[in-house]
Amino acid sequence: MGRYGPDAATAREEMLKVYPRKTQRKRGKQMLVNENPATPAEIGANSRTVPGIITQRGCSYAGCKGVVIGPIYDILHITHGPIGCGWYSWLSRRNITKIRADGEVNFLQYSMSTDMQEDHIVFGGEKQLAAAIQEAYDEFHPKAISVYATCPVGLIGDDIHTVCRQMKEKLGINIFGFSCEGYKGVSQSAGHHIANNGVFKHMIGLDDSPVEAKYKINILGEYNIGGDAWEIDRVLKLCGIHIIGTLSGGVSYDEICNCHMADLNVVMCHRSINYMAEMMEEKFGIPWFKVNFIGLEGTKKSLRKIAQYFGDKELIDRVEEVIAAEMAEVRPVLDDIRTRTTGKTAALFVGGSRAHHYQDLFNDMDMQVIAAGYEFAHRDDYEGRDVLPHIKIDADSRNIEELVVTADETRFDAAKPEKKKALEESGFTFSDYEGMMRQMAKDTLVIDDISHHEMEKLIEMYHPDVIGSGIKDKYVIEKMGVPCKQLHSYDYGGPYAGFKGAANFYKDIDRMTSTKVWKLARAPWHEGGSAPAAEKEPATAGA
Amino acid sequence: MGRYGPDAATAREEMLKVYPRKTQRKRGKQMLVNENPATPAEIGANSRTVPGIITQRGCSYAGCKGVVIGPIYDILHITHGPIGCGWYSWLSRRNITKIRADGEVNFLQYSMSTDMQEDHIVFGGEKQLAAAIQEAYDEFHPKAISVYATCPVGLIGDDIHTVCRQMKEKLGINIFGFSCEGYKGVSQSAGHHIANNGVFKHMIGLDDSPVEAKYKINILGEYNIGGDAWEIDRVLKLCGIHIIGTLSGGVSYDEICNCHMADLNVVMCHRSINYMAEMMEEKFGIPWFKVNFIGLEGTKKSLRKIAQYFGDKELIDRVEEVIAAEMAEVRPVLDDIRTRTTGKTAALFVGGSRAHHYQDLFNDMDMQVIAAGYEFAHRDDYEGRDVLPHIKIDADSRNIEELVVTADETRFDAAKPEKKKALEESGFTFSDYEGMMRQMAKDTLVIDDISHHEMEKLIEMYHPDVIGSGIKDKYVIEKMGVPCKQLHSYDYGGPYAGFKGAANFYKDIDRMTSTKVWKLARAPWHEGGSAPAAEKEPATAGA
Amino acid sequence: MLDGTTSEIRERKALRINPAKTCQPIGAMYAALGINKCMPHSHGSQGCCAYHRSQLTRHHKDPVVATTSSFTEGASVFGGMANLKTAINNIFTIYEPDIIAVHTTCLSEVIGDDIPMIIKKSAEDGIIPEGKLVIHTNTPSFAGSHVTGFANQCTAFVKYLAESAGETKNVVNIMPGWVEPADMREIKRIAEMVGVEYILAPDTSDVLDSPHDGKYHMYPDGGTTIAQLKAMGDSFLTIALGPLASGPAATELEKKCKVPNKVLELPIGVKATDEYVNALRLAGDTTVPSALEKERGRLIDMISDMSQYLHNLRVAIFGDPDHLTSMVSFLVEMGAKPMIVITGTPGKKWETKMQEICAETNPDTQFLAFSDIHYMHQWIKNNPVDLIMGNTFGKYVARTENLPYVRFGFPILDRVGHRAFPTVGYAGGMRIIEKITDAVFDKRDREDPDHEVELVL
Amino acid sequence: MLDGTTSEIRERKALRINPAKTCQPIGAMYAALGINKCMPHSHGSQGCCAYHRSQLTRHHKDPVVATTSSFTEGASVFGGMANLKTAINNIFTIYEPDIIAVHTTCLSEVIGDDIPMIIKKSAEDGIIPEGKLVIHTNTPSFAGSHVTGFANQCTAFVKYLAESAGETKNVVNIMPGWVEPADMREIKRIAEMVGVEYILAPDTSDVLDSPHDGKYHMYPDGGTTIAQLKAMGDSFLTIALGPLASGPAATELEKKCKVPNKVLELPIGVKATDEYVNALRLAGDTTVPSALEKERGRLIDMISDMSQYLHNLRVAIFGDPDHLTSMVSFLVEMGAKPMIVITGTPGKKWETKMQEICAETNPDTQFLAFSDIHYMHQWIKNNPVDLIMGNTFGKYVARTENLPYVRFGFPILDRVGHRAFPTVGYAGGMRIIEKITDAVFDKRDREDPDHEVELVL
Repeated sequence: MGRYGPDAATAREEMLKVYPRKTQRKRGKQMLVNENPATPAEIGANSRTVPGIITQRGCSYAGCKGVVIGPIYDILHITHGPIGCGWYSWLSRRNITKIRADGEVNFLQYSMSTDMQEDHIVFGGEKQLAAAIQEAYDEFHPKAISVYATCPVGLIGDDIHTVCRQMKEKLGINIFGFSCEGYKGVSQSAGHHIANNGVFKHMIGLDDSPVEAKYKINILGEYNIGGDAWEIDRVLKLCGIHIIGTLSGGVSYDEICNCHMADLNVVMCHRSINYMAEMMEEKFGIPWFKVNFIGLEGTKKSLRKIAQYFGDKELIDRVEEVIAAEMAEVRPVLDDIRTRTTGKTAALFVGGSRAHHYQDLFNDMDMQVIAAGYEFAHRDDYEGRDVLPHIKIDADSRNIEELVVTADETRFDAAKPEKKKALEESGFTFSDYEGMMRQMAKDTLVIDDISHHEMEKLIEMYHPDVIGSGIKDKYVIEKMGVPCKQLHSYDYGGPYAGFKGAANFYKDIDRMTSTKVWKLARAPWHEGGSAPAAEKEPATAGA
Repeated sequence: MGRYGPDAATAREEMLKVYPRKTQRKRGKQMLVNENPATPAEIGANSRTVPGIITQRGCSYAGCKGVVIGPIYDILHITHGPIGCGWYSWLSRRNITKIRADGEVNFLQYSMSTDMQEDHIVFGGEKQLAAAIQEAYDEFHPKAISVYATCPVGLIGDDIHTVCRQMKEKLGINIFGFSCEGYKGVSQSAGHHIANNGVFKHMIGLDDSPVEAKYKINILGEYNIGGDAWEIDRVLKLCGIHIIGTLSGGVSYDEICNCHMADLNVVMCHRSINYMAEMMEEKFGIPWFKVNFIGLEGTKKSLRKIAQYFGDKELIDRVEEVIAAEMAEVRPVLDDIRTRTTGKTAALFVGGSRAHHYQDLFNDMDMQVIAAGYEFAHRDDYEGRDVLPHIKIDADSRNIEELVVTADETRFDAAKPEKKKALEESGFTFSDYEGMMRQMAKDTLVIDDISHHEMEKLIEMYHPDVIGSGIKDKYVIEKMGVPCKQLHSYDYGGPYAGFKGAANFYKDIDRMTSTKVWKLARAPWHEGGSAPAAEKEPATAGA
Repeated sequence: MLDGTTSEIRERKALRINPAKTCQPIGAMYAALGINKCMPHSHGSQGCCAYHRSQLTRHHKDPVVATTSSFTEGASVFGGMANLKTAINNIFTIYEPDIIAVHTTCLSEVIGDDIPMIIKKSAEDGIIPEGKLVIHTNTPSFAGSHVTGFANQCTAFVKYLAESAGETKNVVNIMPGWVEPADMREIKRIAEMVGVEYILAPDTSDVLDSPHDGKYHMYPDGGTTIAQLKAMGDSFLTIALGPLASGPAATELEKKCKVPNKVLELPIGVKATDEYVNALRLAGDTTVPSALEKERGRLIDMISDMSQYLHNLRVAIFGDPDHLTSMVSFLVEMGAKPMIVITGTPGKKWETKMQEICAETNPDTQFLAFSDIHYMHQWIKNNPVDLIMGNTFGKYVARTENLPYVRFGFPILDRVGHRAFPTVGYAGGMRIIEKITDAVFDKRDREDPDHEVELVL
Repeated sequence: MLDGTTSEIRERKALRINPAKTCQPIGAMYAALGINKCMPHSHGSQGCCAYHRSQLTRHHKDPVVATTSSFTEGASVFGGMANLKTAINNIFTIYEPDIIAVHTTCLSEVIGDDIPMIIKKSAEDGIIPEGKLVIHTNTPSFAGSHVTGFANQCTAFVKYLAESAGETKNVVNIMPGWVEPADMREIKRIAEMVGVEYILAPDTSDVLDSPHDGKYHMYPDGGTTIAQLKAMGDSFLTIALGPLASGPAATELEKKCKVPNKVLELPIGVKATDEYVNALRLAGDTTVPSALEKERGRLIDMISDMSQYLHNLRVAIFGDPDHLTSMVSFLVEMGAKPMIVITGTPGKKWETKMQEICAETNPDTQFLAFSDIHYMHQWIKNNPVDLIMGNTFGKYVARTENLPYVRFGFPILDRVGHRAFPTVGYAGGMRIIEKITDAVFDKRDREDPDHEVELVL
């Protein structure tokens, strides 16, 4: 027995037990006991979900339109396909945003689609798509239109890119498409990659207008769920650091087109956007490093690292002042809440970086993360980027385009790699990510793409005080009397990033782990002994 | 059989049949067949309701506080008594009002009371009242406070008038009381009289500021239910006639104090306010006549009479222009609706003047009023003011103070009676009211203080297309499938006065008499024949 | 709106401003309407009866018949005997009820009319027909509140009618307290589900929410029958819901007919409903059926699903003591924060009980009996809340302060749902959660900046 | 909010903006969840299944389990047989349902997977355990809408399972259409009140509004059993509620097992509920009990009491065809004015039927199938309305135009009441009246000038 339940290896066996042999073998590779955190074992991440397994995973379209491009509020987004995909991705991911100026339109409030009918499937949908683009232009006059292919589009062979190019020429606005059919790859992750490619090809570098600011950065992989990006922006502004573009939360099309003017890219969600960081470095020379604004320690460390990157004493001092001021506010909140949360347990199964970052917040609260895993991450997100050279590209990943990027002849800034090199020599790290497993405690469970069955077993065995997961699991978990914090939508709370966000998170977890609502579940007539007639009717209890 | 049901005499007998002998005799006097409208028979109005009869009537407090004084929005009203009376008169009469200036308080939104407890009953409530006045003053600093006695106050002998006088001296604002205990008189009517006396003694004539207007009148007996007073004001304004005070709908304390500066009083609700018209004429010389702004004919006639009173050609012409313009708007509405309402029937049992005035609106719509009666009127309201000298004062009326009013030495305007005399000589009538019965058709039913039983019988026998009544009858009537228009509250509609009000009324009655909702009452399985199983279960139909 | 109300709170000892109660007789009238073929009779000036009927009608949007002694000044001086006797004669002759339930008013109380004597005299004089009944209760308007009047009328039913025939029957008396007709129906439905034979008294369901069938029934097919009222003396248990409204009648029945009783809080919210269900279960020596357990489970599920929105939701609430006790307990169960709780009805004991309910989670909650809405309003101006709950009159405060409002209690004059749907029971709990979340989210959907409007909750 | 929406209406032939429908498979999933111990299976890319589960979960706030064939590019090229077979094996082994209900997606439809063949192959290969079942339906996303998918799944139950054992039983099949679990419960309650023995299929009550009892039940104690589905072939009548959602299954059952059917509109509002009740009564050769008649009478009473406020209330409404048919009829019954009625589901016949419903009172009403919310919004900008009704997405229009909003239909993601309380039946009618009047009066209480705020309605 472990401290909070059975030891991890036993628990793993118990979870795997029910599976058919092949499934057992497959799932076995995706479920590890974190025996040696310093040297993580190899995990079978980014592999196909076994058919018939109840998974949290979505599709490539969801990753591309839903996660990466969808949040850009002033692009008019058209889903090319039957109605469902456009419908489901309508406002359902909580990318909050504010328009930049009166008169602008926030297209995230709209769902636009070609609503393909049977005859389009039979005769092709290109004309329908061209007409839809025209109608969208006539109706809204957007500055850019983005088109997303759904499953049948690829199969029937519609060439969305040609249609986009033709309409772009005709209408004189930026129009581009994404071949993010749902069957591409093994999860949303394929869609992220496709999206990164498209953003890089069709937006990055379009606007060379100079940005007047001393310290200019981009935040990559921050989607402004619950206003996280705004909290990060608030803190950075206090420090005197200017964000050009947040890719892609609460961001505008123009900001993305201009964001190659930054001095530095910092990466929040490594999984969804490391491609972009790499490509921008190759093309423009902008160095990147991983940051984490989730949790107090991560936030402090990230701020300091950015300051060190710029190296100005003034900035370094300012960052320390900001940290001190913010900590003075959040510390009493944490100190109070920690008296109730210390020793409680959590498990996290979600996304491609949150299952890692949120462990910091639980650590702040002195809670133990007993198990964690991603929904759609790759090995490097578990084991760290040093594993990258060793990852074998399988069939499902191979068909996602890898852009070949070279240095921009006129705009590559050679000073940046030089500065990077100098800093690296002084021990500063770039292009780094240590992965989740290194941070997790020894002998905790690491489970990639957790299945419904495994989740049920986990709760039965460990009954954690809280689980971070998504909407499809939430009520399963809560029926079992365990509160579930949705880490995709934050349960419509947040922000959880930065300092104020951390305080929000502590409060939410405190509420959830202190709630008495579960105690109401049992009626008094089922309480042992005191209600004599209760014994007659055990059958109704679980009815 | 009459045209719309049994002949009136038979119906009257049928209604009376069930009563015990004494009750039959009493009610018999209050129920007449209008055999000779030109010379109305004597009706037993303003007599006690027989105990045990379900009546519409309320009490003296309701007539005084609820009807006449209560609507003055900037007087702070305190009910002296147990909590109920203050509670029930809180916003329940629909006296709508607008404050005159920012910063003023509309006290009608408040219910204030001494909330008498047992020890006040035992030891007297005067100290409580004085303290309440002080607290009200401290809390709100009103310009005037009015106190209303409830039943126990009179019995235990609290001298509210002395308390008011003392507090008036102490606080330096106008404070006065009304001995309107609920048991005074036989209905609300006693309260109207008491209120008239109080308004006359404590407000009228307090402010001699000149009013800059060519034609200055007061509207007496108009309570602005549903905005009636505002519609009347709108029309008069168009004509160039200025209203100083509307007693007492939507009126301010200051306006009442100043309203003796008028050239003329016109009276809407004769019953509730004829005392005031008489007393103002005696004291200030202001002549009065009866008007009626309910119904197109009444409104036109009233406007013309006012113009004729002033006698200026310009005004007379302006009135005709206004009438023409307003009629052009309302006539098409009426013409359309009359195609559906012609020949339909109505009955009206309500108030002290509405049962009369609203007949005009039904006449406009070509509907037949088959029966009508007041809730609390006197003989003159039925038979006309010519009957006044013949009314015997009974014990219940005798105990209501009759103020002895003499001409004001300095402010009596002798020119007015002279003008009145001259006009009278040219056939113009003043101080007139012909009463309800003269206007009603021959052989219709006239029922004073109609009882629940009589109403039920009436509906059974005549099933009118609509009944005008009050909240206590409304759902009784409607359960029988007859729509009921509340003529106290207008069912929260209105205005119904003037031209636009008439159109509102037509539309409401059209809706009510055309509704298909009653047809839903019978389930299809009770429809004759078509539903074979229905016959098995007649018992459930009326369940 | 309410522009005279400032945040400066002055102590008031004499002036009631915007009361949170009315007087006793209306409660007696409401209770009497819950008896089959009963005519409530107001012994006093006819204005009382008119006011009570008007308010009950506006609340229920259904016919409310009651008679009055129509006092004039003469009766006030010489006593109301003649009026009452005339009334009794008229009522039985014209309206033919089986029973007349006379209640007093402040007027007849101050005069000191001896109603039992008048009833006796009426019987002797033969104006009470064979087999018909006249009963009475004292409901002085200057003591207690409308709830007291309800309790007094209920007690009078017991005093006059309950009998022990000697043989205890396998029947439970249920006294519902002053709740809506829809609540009474729900209280019966639950008792039927648990499988207990019961007498509910009074019972205004089907009387004050009578169906529209194209006819008028002065005495609708509803209400506790006189036979049932009599039989209550032979029941083996009384479950009295609402200590203030039902407690006295239960005590009287125990005194008179030795029927033991359980006085419970009104079954609003999880625990209070549990107690009612459990009491029924124990009484019937039966089991709680699965269908009812599932209703319960759906309520728990809804509370748990909504708990993030209910958590620490600051509520100002006013109403009647029994209602408040259970509703405040329910608010605590769901994680909300009752900030101020006001009743107009006097009651020191109630204040103490409320302190206990909130002691653990909300020790700072303000509880005041014999207070008023004006005080609550001023308090809110000094202490922010997220939601107000109370009867229709509270909507003016909500409007003034631009706060979400949930109607609850008596009277509700400006909405229709309270007629149709119960607040008691597990279903009632779900209704309350719906009402609260709707009110809070309607405001958010309207007022939040664009970027805070949520598609999902 | 929706700042790009102008009043200028341009004809659109290719671009759907803010749809009033979604695609077929979610309907099949919802229907399959109404079968006891059934695992819905989405044969396609796993994103479909994720989206459907997410939306159903957000609507019901309850666990929604379903499996997927998790297509990758390989399966899209080579066909989904291997995936489906693996899935079937895994599902029966791990999750142990009694039946798997496979529905297709646009992906597997375009590929042209032959599901019956794959099922047959699976059976032959022994991966379908003894006594367990796999059935299928085709739900191409590019035809019809989510309602079509529901209807197709229901039809598949009949095709695969209904049997005539030869002896007709005194049982009525009731097909509820796509309504809420609470509606299904109400449809059953009414059938029980009328005293008819019935099989309801599908039945999501107790499945998607499962009680919280501290445990997780993958297959809650609810849903139509396979035995019941089989027995439907021996019933003497099918009452199919909702022509679009239930009609095809009823027709199939008639074809297959000679069970005659009555296809009725969804029992929303007075007349549609009457028709349902009457059909039950005639079927059962029984009488409508007094308790149900009283419910009906209370609804009529409420309509009559509120008719002045409902009269000519101008309503814009969007949703699903069956829902709209009954709701619009109900609006007409209550005297309101449906101004524009929009569904995303294609259906010319439906448009014609709607014209007939409104012909007498509202001949100018706009009816459009295969339209969208954006069109409705633009239309409203040109034609004032007093109220909007529709699913959660309509709230953005209501906010933009500052109009009262009543949530109705699917999905409702941002409120909780639809989980607990039915819209069907007489009680449902009262709920709708309450919702409408609350919405209208909440706005008035908030926005009217002081002097127009009413204490009473």
